[in-house]
Amino acid sequence: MSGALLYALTGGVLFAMGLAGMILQKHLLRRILAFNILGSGSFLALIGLGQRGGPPDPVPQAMVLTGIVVAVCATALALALARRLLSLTGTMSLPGDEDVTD
Amino acid sequence: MTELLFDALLAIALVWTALRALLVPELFRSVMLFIAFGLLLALAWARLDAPDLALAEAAIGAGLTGALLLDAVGHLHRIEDARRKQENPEGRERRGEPS
Amino acid sequence: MQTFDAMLALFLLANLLVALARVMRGPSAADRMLAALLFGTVGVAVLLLLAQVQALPALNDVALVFALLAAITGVAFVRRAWRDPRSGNSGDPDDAA
Amino acid sequence: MIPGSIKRAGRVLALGLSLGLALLLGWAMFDLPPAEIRLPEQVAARLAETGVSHPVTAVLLDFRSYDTLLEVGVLLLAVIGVLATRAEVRDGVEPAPEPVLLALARVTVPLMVVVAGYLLWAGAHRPGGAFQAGAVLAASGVLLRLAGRLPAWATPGFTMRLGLAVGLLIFLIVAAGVMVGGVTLLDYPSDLAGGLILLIEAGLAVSIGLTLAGLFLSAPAPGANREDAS
Amino acid sequence: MTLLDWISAALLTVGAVFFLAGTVGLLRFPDVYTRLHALTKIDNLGLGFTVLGLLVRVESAAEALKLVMIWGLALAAGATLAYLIASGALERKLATDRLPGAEP
Repeated sequence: MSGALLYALTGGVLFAMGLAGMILQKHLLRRILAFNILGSGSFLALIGLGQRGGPPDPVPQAMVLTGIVVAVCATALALALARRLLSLTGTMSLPGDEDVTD
Repeated sequence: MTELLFDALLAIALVWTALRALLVPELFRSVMLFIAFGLLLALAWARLDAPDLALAEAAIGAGLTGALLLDAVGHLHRIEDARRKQENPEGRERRGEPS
Repeated sequence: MQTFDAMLALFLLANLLVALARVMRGPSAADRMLAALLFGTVGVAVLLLLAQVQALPALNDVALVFALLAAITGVAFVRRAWRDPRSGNSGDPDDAA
Repeated sequence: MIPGSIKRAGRVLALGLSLGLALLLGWAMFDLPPAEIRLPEQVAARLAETGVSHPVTAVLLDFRSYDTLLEVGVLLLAVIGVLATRAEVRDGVEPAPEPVLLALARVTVPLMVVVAGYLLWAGAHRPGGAFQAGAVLAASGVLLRLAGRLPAWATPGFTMRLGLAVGLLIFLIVAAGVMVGGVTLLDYPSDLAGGLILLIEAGLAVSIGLTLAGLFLSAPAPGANREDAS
Repeated sequence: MTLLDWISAALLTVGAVFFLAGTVGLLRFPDVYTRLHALTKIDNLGLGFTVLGLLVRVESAAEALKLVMIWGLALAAGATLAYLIASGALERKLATDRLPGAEP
């Protein structure tokens, strides 16, 4: 098994973990963390699969580079929205889940 | 051989930090573990011959995501503290609450 | 020489992972932060060694960016996220040493 | 209200499905045949037409420049969203910065700008480029903010708005310009490609830096925070 | 292996030993203040030896400058953070009972 495939498999595991976290966590900040882990997992899978036994592939690298920057913007926007929700409703969870702040 | 061992250790560490970041009870610890996860991910990009990604991950993980998340955690802490003070003006201590 | 560098990099990575125990154990928020800062210094060394192992000089640039921005997380912690026990509840397990 | 037992069953189901997904992904990756199209070779074959010698930059700003154009739009939307959702608060006063912190900022911020410039220049022929340069620039903004040297961004002024948009504007002007010249959208003429890419990258680095910094700067300082009283 | 290779290997090994000492310190020292020493002094020394070990091998002046700059920046970051965290911990009265001069 080559190193690249190992990272791709890790990416798959991280993706599934992030997905489970996004479904199961109540706290919005934790959901944002789970979303980031999910994203990192898919990036790892893309790059790892592109690198199997060959020269480094620039196309997935460019795609993931844009992905990383978009992910940080999405994180910041999500944090701003969560903060707004907190100041309006006093809770850090979505309607339907039990209230949490900290 | 050594390099494969390095990859395996790094992969285990990535999964472990991510898992703990999702599972630990305290928010602050989970953010700390996530920051560690980001730095390990930069090492993974380096191993995957993708220095462009390692650069971006290092700059964004160390310079931005960490600051954003820590700021959000601090904001939550301050609100929590203000609320406790309101409920509990004499400042009686409540020990052992998870944060 | 490359095998030697790779072994050193592996050793330093193992060091990093052992330091993760401090993130888990705490006890105070500052202790957890210290372990995360360790990732900065040791990470730089690992990147410098990987640049030699993989013959990829661009990784030196990554190490430079790492070192340049290493302080920001710590400063953000001190200035924004470090709970002051005087303003809140002093019984918080995160801040009790 | 949903009863607890159903909730618990739902959680177990979600966990089980995620585990199944992980296994499925792993199995698919193990069995994946090697790709029939060799992208690295195709990129290498046409690298000379782009005017840059680093393949990742070539893909980002020439072969797939359409994606990058849209991505800059997404970044702009994100920062607009962040600015729009922030509550009506006065900026709090950052606690007075320690002199040591100011000294650190004084040493590292100029270096960050230099390193950003270096990464921007390096992008044409080795790893680096507008995204990395922008991220380093943004980090310098974050450090200055933490040292109490930058105000929060309640409403960015005209210069700031121009700075945020300049990357997208230059990109669009170049895109429209080459269309007027008779080629399809973003298909630069080969002899100009290198210069155009550098121009776009410089604009992008400024915009990305301001955008990413703005994401942090739009959060009010902890000091006198009216939001906190809710 | 040439003489330079040996020197480089020796310096890198010394650096790794310092890193090990720093990690052990971070795990074994009793409070924040002592752990700060492990992190910001010993580890920066380890990085210094690593940089020295690699400096022996560099081929261009620009690379050498980059390496030295990396160490300088790590030192500046370490010094600043050591001060900020130590003074913050004192302000928050973290484990001050073990400091010299404290009431028993």
